Amino acid sequence: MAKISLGKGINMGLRAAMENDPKVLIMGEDIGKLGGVFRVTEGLQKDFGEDRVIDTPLAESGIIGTAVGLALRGYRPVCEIQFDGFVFPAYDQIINQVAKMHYRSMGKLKMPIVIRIPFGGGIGAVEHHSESPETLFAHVAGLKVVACGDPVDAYWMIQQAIASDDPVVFFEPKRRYHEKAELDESAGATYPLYKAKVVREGTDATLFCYGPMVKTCLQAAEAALEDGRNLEVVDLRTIAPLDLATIFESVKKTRRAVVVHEAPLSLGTGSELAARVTEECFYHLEAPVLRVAGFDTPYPPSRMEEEYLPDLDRVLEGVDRVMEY
Amino acid sequence: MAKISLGKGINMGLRAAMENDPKVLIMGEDIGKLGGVFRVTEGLQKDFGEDRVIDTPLAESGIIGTAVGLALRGYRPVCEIQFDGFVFPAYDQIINQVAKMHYRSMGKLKMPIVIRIPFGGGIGAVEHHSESPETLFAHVAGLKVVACGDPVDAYWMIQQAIASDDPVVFFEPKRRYHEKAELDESAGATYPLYKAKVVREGTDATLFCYGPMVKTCLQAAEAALEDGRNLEVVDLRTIAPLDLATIFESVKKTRRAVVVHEAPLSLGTGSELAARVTEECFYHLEAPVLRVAGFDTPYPPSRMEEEYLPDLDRVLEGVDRVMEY
Amino acid sequence: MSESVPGIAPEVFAPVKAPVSPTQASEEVEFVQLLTPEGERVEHPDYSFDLDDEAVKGFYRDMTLVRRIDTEATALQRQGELGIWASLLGQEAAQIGSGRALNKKDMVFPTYREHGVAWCQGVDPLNLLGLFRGVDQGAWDPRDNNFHLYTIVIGAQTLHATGYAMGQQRDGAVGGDPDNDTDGEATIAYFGDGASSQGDVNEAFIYASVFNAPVVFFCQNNQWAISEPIDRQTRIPLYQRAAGFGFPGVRVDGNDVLATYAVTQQALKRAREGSGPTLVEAYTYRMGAHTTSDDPTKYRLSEDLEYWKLKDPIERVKAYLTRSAGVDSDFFDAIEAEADGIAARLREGCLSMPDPTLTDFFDHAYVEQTPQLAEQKAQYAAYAASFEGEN
Amino acid sequence: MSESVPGIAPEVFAPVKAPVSPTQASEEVEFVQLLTPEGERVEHPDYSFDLDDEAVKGFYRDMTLVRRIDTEATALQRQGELGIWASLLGQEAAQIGSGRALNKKDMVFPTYREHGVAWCQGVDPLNLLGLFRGVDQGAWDPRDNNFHLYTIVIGAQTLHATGYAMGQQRDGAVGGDPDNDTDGEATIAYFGDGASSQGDVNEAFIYASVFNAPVVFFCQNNQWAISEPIDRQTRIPLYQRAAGFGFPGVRVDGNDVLATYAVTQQALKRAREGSGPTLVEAYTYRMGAHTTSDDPTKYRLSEDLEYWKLKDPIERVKAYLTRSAGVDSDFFDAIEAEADGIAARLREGCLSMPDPTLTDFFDHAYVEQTPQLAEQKAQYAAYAASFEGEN
Ligand SMILES: Cc1ncc(C[n+]2csc(CCOP(=O)(O)OP(=O)(O)O)c2C)c(N)n1
Ligand SMILES: Cc1ncc(C[n+]2csc(CCOP(=O)(O)OP(=O)(O)O)c2C)c(N)n1
Ligand SMILES: [Mg+2]
Ligand SMILES: [Mg+2]
Repeated sequence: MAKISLGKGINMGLRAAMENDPKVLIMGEDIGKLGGVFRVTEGLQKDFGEDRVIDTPLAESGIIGTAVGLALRGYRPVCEIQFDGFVFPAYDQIINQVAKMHYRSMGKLKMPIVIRIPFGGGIGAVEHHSESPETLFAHVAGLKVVACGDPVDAYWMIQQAIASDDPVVFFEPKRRYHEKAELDESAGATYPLYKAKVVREGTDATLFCYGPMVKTCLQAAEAALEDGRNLEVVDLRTIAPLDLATIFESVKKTRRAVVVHEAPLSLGTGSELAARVTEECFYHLEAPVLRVAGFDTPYPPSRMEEEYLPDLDRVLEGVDRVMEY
Repeated sequence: MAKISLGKGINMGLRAAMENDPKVLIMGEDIGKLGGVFRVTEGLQKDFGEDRVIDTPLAESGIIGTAVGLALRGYRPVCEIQFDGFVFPAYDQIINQVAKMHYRSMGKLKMPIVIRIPFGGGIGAVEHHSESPETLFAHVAGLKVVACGDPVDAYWMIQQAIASDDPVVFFEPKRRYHEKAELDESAGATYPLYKAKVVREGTDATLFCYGPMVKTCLQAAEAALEDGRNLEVVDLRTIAPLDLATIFESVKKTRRAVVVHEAPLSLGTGSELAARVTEECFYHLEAPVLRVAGFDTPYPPSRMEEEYLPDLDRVLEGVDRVMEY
Repeated sequence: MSESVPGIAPEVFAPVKAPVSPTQASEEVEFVQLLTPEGERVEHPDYSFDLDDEAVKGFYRDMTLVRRIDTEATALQRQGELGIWASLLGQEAAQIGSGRALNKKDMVFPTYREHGVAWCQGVDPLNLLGLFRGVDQGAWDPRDNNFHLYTIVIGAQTLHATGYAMGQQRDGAVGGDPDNDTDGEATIAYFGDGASSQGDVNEAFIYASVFNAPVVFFCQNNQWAISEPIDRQTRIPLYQRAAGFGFPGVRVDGNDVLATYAVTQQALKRAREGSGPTLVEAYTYRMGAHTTSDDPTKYRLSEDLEYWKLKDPIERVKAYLTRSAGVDSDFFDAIEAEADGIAARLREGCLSMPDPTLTDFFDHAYVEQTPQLAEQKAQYAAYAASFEGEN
Repeated sequence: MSESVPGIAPEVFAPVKAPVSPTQASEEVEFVQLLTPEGERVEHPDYSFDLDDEAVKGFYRDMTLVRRIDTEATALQRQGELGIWASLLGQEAAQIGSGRALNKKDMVFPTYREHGVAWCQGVDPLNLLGLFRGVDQGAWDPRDNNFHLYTIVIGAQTLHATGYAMGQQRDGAVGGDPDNDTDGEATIAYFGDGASSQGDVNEAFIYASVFNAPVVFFCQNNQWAISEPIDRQTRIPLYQRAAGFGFPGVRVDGNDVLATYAVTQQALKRAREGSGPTLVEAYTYRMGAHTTSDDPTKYRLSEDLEYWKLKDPIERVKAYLTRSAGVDSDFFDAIEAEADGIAARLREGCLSMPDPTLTDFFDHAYVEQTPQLAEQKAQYAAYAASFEGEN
């Protein structure tokens, strides 16, 4: 069993998918010789050639728009968007074409497209490089939206996303690309793609999180032990659809919930989760579902990002509030 | 006092704004001789000339991108997007440029741009012509998002939006363009833009709505009287920011709330409103905030839109659920 | 197609000028014409029409039938049976000429107006009505006829076409195999003059050029994008746009079915052989309203229409067939009768289209239904059922 | 600028070929050059350099100082003082030549690499560091120096520039007033070769052309978009793109400050006079990495770099000044000393930049703060205060 980084997990997952299915293509800016700005596609063009690992012109609408055509021709394109802030030129193609094709064709046409987006902050980057735009996809019917939080999930989830016949927006927590974990490739993908995972069992309250915040929440849960609090941590993994069964089960057990994400508070994942949980678990809740999230401003210059991003302290402060409500 | 339609209200509001401030420009597709596909800009090019009422090339990113430049030059562009589904080619310019300019310049640059979007369904149109994309703007820090629900608001709100130094996404309920009401132009804009309005006082539950659903909810409230229910109806008017003060006040009074919108349920305006209300009014609520919304599918072909859209019956069914919870 | 500078469009067309309406300001530009408005055959140095009069008769039939289909659909809209209709009136030659140049394996990406191309591809005209009636968003299976769904978002389909063509390349389907008498495959993207301003269309030009994709960009310049005249989109002839992207552009008389056929055929051949994209600008005129919702009297003068009536794409073929090919009235009468039959069938089919059921549509959003949506469907079905028997 | 066909770019450049790196496949294309890599003045039929040697000395000083600023910033990044830096190394002539052609009232829309143009506009170099250090997103007021904030989203600023130019038109600021000796105003948009593929840039071409906006599109073709060579963006020379949109395009030796000045000046003049847009392609080379985060050894060969070193934009001016203008070492020494001073000031200023406070930034999201955000600010301030004195 090898210890691999999250970035390497994606890389190996892409490789496996390409080996298993000659229809899998990857496309994006700088993904060839350079191996992508995060080196996630390193070595793939060398091994699979320029026709399957396509360095595209610098035009994101073109990436997704041609991917639609390739998908209609029977290919399974995996599109890399270089940074979260640069997906918007492609937004029309994603919202109006990719998301709607299956519906408007009444099921005749499939869009097995994966849109990989390194997302979130914490890497000291300049503007547009630290966004968390998941709501802008999760609200859109026809898309599925997932985020991986650790290297093992990264490896399996990317393969499952590629195998999915629905279009998947695949968020990768860029500041966790170098986090490492043991991967047992022979294990097979036993955990379903569209299912949340209890990554830490607890009794007093549940922290819901995904992507980069999984590590933060696990750390917060450890720290909370000092205050005598035993927190459950649920890695949502799938943002659209939310895995409500797992979510409700946890809340019914702990009766208190805090949702944690980097994305701005208003209309973030936490708002839908809070609304659903309240509807379903109204009489189980000891306190309203609270949210620890990015503020409702644009992402700040990086010298302030540590303050902007939910960290262990802010998560614990949220826990305090939900416990003392 | 004249009776005017909602469309005419916008038209007169635009005219008034252009008369009051020579820096106000309007731009968009077919807004000149044709007066826009909904005739909302009728007569304006004739009176203000082609330099102030600009028929643009058929390119929405270009409309908003050049509006940014015009705003930087001191103009106040009002951009018409022909239909809700066609705003997405301009999404990058809206999200990354319009929304962020004030923040990234640390307050030095203003973007007094209004983006007018006829939104919602119910007019029997083909695909992409009946969308309710308000979440996709309301989640974005830096934008303000409002919707008018009646002709009088239309007239005043468009002028207030143009006068606002923040960028405003201005949603117009296209299926209400022909609704009429008395307008007293001499009254002045007494009601603030970013404030919700109790359009019907009630005691048993509150219906929160905006745009096209205001009329529907008022009708539902009338009908509910038959069941002995006295519903309050709040026209949100501002979706971002939500006017929480008015919202909380109403919920604390009625203790039950239903949010109604055409936009898909998940991550719709209702989810944020529900999350906020639950956080603030937890001990006041007799039932969770319920939502009556569009379904989480793309908008259907128009022969099914009556079933897809929340109507009087679906609103009343939501009221039943919230009362009987 | 002869090229003076590699990758730059030829400027060597016959000296036939594209017509300019009395009220239009733009300059006259040459275009490829093989049949004059009066129905006379003319020759062109670079393009020739290599089919016989039987084929011309076929084109006549095609154009007449699609015009009748179009007229019937407009009537159905007037009577409230369709919500809206986008008429192809005046663009029959552009669509039939290009549509008939397609091979069986070529793929088409249309806008919402390509009823004539749909006809060429064998799409049942009745299927075209669903979108406009509001019962579906295109009921045909694009794979059955190599004719994609109508795309309404202006220009988006040009990228789809380019991607599809890149798929043809990757499948090894480009470049003929002379031993097996195969031609290779190509893709054709239809779009309008207005669409040429969209970023997507220009990105499609770039992708197609950079990847040398086998795609023909077929622009029907019908002079209008709703109310906006062509000078809102460009200040030079549109076909010249291609040169700046490194592939040839050519303007053809879009009301001349022979020329449109010849020019499109050559462009498709180039694509199938692996020589990359071509932009064809079919210079034509939108004789009707933009759609049945539009009122063109607000923005254009009737004298333009009168002027363009003289260039009618069907009349000139009829004149040619009558005068030069000895075709007699039996032929024309038979086609009229055929058109009557098709129109009647269309009307009947439209009126008897079953109304769709929203419950079914819950299953179309995803291949793998989500639990939430399954629940919404169930709740909605129960809710809808509660009204049953009510009236 | 002479034009053979109205609206079509002239093809009448002097027969000087743009250099092609040993490993590049693209064909040689002519460009405008007035000073050879060896420092010899040459003439061009359409463009002439009308300033004296004092001006050339000024250009030399500008280029040397901005190169030093750039080197210092790179060093600051290496030492962890900046998060990232985008070097202009190799592009000094393109930026100074074009920047010095600007009039006081002209407006600039830069990318993230236009440090040389910022210098020409009088932006304090220290202010350029904030974005890269992560303390702000551009601290200068664009109105003070007619130099907009750096734009990172590729191509977006070309539309802003076009809109701004449309504003200049509407203000009546276009078209000189000879009586008052005014020149009119123009706008210049900088962008890269990679950016040319974005829909936005092509839409900007369309808007500028259709509205005849006084904007110069200044493309620094430095041959690379991060790791992607120019052939990923176009298969013909980029300047030819303009012709398809109906305005002139010209390729200039971007390592020749005199030619860049002359060509940009003429393009700006055209714009100011009301003759509309021009595309200037400054053919140059990105001598450094894309940014300090990049590793170009992964995708390009060192021999390319060696080849381009011989075309250095500063060396050739030095050679000219020394050999042909009789400038002696005192001049060069003085500039070195000046550069030392600027670099020292930059370093010191960078190290002493105050760290920003998040609390302040809550107020920047809106002109009129929202109640929610005011509350978030207050809560955050209280929360932050609770940690004070903790360590
Ligand atoms: C992105 C987008 N913007 C606006 C519209 C609304 N719209 C529909 S058709 C049309 C004009 C299209 O003109 P053109 O491309 O010339 O095609 P034509 O209708 O003339 O065939 C417009 C503006 C749209 N469908 N998509
Ligand atoms: C819309 C968008 N997509 C991707 C990026 C990431 N990116 C930053 S610079 C760059 C390459 C730009 O190349 P070019 O336009 O040639 O400018 P240069 O950096 O060479 O000056 C890329 C892909 C971006 N900033 N914006
Ligand atoms: Mg048209
Ligand atoms: Mg470059």
